[in-house]
Amino acid sequence: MEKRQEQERRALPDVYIDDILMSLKYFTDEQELHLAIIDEAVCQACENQPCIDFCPVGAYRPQDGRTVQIAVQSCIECGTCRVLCPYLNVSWKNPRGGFGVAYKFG
Amino acid sequence: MTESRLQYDVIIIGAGMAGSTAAAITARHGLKTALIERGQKPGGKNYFGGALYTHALLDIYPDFFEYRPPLERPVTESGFWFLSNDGVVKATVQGGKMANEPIDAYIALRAEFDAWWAQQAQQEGAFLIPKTLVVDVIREDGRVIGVQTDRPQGDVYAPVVIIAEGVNNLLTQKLGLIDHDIKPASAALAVKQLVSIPAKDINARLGLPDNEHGMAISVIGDVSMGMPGLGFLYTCTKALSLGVGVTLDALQETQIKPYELLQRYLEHPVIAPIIADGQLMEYGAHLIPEGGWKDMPRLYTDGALVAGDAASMVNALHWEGTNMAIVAGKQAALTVVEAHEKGDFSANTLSSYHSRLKETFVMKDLRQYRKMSRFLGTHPDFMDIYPAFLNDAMGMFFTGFGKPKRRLYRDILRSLTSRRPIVKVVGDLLSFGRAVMGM
Amino acid sequence: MTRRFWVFLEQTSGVLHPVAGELLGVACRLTTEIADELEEAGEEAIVEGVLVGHEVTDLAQQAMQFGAARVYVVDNPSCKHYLNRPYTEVLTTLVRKYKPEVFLIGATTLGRDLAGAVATSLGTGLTADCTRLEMGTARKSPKKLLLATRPAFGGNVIATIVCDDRQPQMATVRPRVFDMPPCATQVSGEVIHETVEITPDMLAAEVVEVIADEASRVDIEYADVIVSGGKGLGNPEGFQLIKELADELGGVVGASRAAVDGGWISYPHQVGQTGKTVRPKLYIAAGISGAIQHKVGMQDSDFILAINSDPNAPIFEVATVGIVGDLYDVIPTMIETLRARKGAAA
Amino acid sequence: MIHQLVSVKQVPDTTNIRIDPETGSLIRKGVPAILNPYDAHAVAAAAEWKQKLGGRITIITMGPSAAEDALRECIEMGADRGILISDRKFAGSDTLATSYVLAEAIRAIHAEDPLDLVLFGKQAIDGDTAQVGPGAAVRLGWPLVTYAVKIREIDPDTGYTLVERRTEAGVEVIKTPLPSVLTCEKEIAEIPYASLPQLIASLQYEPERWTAEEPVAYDTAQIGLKGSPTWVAKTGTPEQHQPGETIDVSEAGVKRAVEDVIDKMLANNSVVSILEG
Repeated sequence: MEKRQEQERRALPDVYIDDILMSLKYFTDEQELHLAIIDEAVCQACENQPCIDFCPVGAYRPQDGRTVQIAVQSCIECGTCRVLCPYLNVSWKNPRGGFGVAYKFG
Repeated sequence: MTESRLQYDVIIIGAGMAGSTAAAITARHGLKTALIERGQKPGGKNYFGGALYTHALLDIYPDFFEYRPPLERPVTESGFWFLSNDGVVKATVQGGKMANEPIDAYIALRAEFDAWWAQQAQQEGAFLIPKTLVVDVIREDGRVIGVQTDRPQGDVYAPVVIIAEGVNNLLTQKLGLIDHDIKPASAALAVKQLVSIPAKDINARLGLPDNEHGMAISVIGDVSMGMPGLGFLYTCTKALSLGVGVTLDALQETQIKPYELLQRYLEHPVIAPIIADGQLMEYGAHLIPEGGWKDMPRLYTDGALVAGDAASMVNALHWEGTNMAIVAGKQAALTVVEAHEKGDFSANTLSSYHSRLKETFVMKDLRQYRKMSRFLGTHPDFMDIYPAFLNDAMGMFFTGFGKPKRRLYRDILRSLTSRRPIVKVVGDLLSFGRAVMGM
Repeated sequence: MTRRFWVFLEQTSGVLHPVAGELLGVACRLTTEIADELEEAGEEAIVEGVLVGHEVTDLAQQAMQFGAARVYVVDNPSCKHYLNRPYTEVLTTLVRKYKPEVFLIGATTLGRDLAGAVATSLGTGLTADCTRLEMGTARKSPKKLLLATRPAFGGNVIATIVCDDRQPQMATVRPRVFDMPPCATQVSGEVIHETVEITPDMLAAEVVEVIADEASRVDIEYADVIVSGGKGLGNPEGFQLIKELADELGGVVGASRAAVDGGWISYPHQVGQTGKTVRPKLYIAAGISGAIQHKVGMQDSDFILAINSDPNAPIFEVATVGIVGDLYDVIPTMIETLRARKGAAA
Repeated sequence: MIHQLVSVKQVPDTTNIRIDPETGSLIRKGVPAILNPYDAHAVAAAAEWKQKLGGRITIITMGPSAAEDALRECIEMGADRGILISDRKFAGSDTLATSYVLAEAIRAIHAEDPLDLVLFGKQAIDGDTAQVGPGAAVRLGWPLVTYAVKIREIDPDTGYTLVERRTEAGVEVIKTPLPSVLTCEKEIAEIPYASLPQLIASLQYEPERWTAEEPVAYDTAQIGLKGSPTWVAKTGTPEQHQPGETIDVSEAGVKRAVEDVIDKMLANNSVVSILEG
């Protein structure tokens, strides 16, 4: 995409996503994780690690340099990571029935 | 195990707009209906702008408004706000056709509305099974004869299954109705904050006379930072829904964090005062299938039908999806009823779902707008240059006092051509027109 | 007539729980709030303590130092270790005999176990976990009543509760909610020994074993320095950094409910409405947004430092000083700086 | 075979409760009613022991009609019978009156089908009082074990149970005769994931309804407002503190911000007393 510089764009603000996530209700499944990285080595070799940016709840977090970790308990099951991971390295399924995000308003 | 197996006339997967509508209709026709929902309650997994369209609701329940549905405000003002980086040009409509009763659209919150919508299906006789995830279909001789859930002893049987599983259509894919997962170019990620603001402040800030008036606004320009996408603003009774949707491929490319994009929108000098002192009630995000026509799966197979987001039934330009889901849910249900009458659930019989849909606006619109998402993907400037120009132009026009008007017009034109050569402008307009008309 | 204000003197293994001192201080203040009524009616008010256990009479002296004018002691081998039924029996019997007007009990594990049982036995009202106590008028009561204020609904609401037609008016108060009163050196007071019969059927439940448990031993209520972490740590490992800072400051580790609910750290570390109330001299909140339910548990600390990358986080509303920034930058720098300064001083 | 009873409460989910800035009252919208989480774990514990020893689980709850959902959730976890004790006459009951209502119901159930164990959650998340369980135990005259974290053993033959409870000092192991009353922490048991037939049975379950007259004839002087010695004199929102100053790292730099803050801390008498003392 061609970037235009002539008009100064407002910068992106820093957002502390964890505080925003306090507004959400989750039923956390203590026994089963519905989301996982298939092969950690693939993430370590991934150049841009776009998941750290595109995940709308910031569930993908850099860990010790190049490792990526998933904070599964904050996942809202949108599916973006499954679609956008450049190496399709995410094992994605829905949480077990009743678990996961429970929107109060929607 | 000698326990009798769980047998229904029809299983519907997902208690969203399409699923609960289908369940209401099949149950109304006397079919033993199981409506399976993975959330704690229907609506618990759903997140949208947004507005519901009266025509579709009334089609299912002609006396809909008498049931006291949990709706927020009616949409009495609608249109576009074109944001530059520090200003706005508004083009909205109110009064006139917008004021005709019944009002065409109502703002709603899905957690509450979907729960209520599913309750109506239960009243019709459908059996709602919440907190249960369907993980696969059960097949016999290639025909779908039931579903497998994630619970122990979790198989449920029916000669026909309506899949209304939503945008992440994993079952639809498993069934082979579509041969690929969602593509980055044909889905948008929408993020939204619901911000609580006293009703009187909403009315004062947005110029609404009372709580019985509301706005549905598409926001174009600065909000998407040049990505193909839109912002939105909807007025609930005591809260505002503000969000941004951008296509996944753009998101991937720009490496912008969606929640930062949203926050930037909320901090826009035009938006910030509207939500001043508001309290965050809920944040959320959802994918919107925007592939439309070209990403539509096959809609039926032996013993199964697909409806709603799972079948990519969304018109991205007009923010339509819930109404398409309702119409499709109804048509799928009528197809199932017909199949039961015939006692035949083969793809051949179920194909009438497709022909029924073709008679509705759903297929007509999806076909007409089939080129729209491609257009926006290939014309990112549309979201950026024109809104900025519009702000510039209007700004110059209304501050150009004491300036020779000929120079003013020349400046305005220059403001456009400096952004984009005039030939390209004409080209943009033409291809936009073609995309809308479906040519 | 004498209006009696009672405090339950909780002790374990012959050690008086500090909350007993705090409540004696409160009871003394409450009696001063009815001074006008007393004068008018020619009555007196007296603060008294109730001590139950075995070979604990010595503790009565301590209670007097904190303001008890009289201490009732029930010394019985059956009461050596706390058990609900014998203790309930003892307190119920004494209350019936002396008819106190107000009865305060610490909202410790023991106190909460006991208070509900005693109040029910007596058929009187009990307000749990009060954060404010005062004597005042309510409804048509001719006399001032105990106005017991407590948070409800996760701290979002505070409610003032009264009990007007039954006595005693009972309340439990969590440790550290009130200040410890000054400790007098010269005291005069009276010890009254009481006997209450404990029958074998009251001892049907027995403690057969006590397992000292690391998780239970976290004593954050009386710590001078607490460094707490919340969801903003991003992961459970973040608590190692919190621990490092706490160690540097000679403090202990606390946590927000979100971090505890997430399973990142055990419940005894939890500060807030459903955890512990703390009033350390220094409280550092790192990566804690500051939900009301957390703030009610720590807002009375002497000095609160909040570290959070969101400038709008509600925790800043109660902070003495706030740092807006990434805690993973701030805390290591802080540890380093503290060490450097210590080195320079040495 | 044992007969266990769990007393549960339906509560607003307080984790996300908010106050209407205009009226100062609780906003109920978007605040779902849930089974009190501690009670849910108590039911789960009962279900575990029913699996081990066989028998029945009876659930009671006092509340409005909507509390039927809480009972269904208990049936889903493995309970056999759910009783909703509901009557306008109970409105306004405080913890004393509530413990009376529940204890009398438990007594009636016990008379018909003797109980071995009665479980409560340690407290309800809306009121956090932790008084009803102990109150009911006193009224029944049965031994009470609060803050139970584990049921080690239930022996219907000898008539005893071994229960671990958490205190500030550690874990106490209590041996107590049956029937006893336990109030439970969440650790007492994991919530089970019901089978589909069990879930469906719970969805179709119609709880029994008891009133203030039937089958237990309650003494009207002991229920509702009349039977409640405590009443709420006033409610309000917590006071706002005066916010202190904030230093922004992005402006001051980490080093400066930290130095500044440490200086401020050391300027504070009570902090300096511990840091240097």
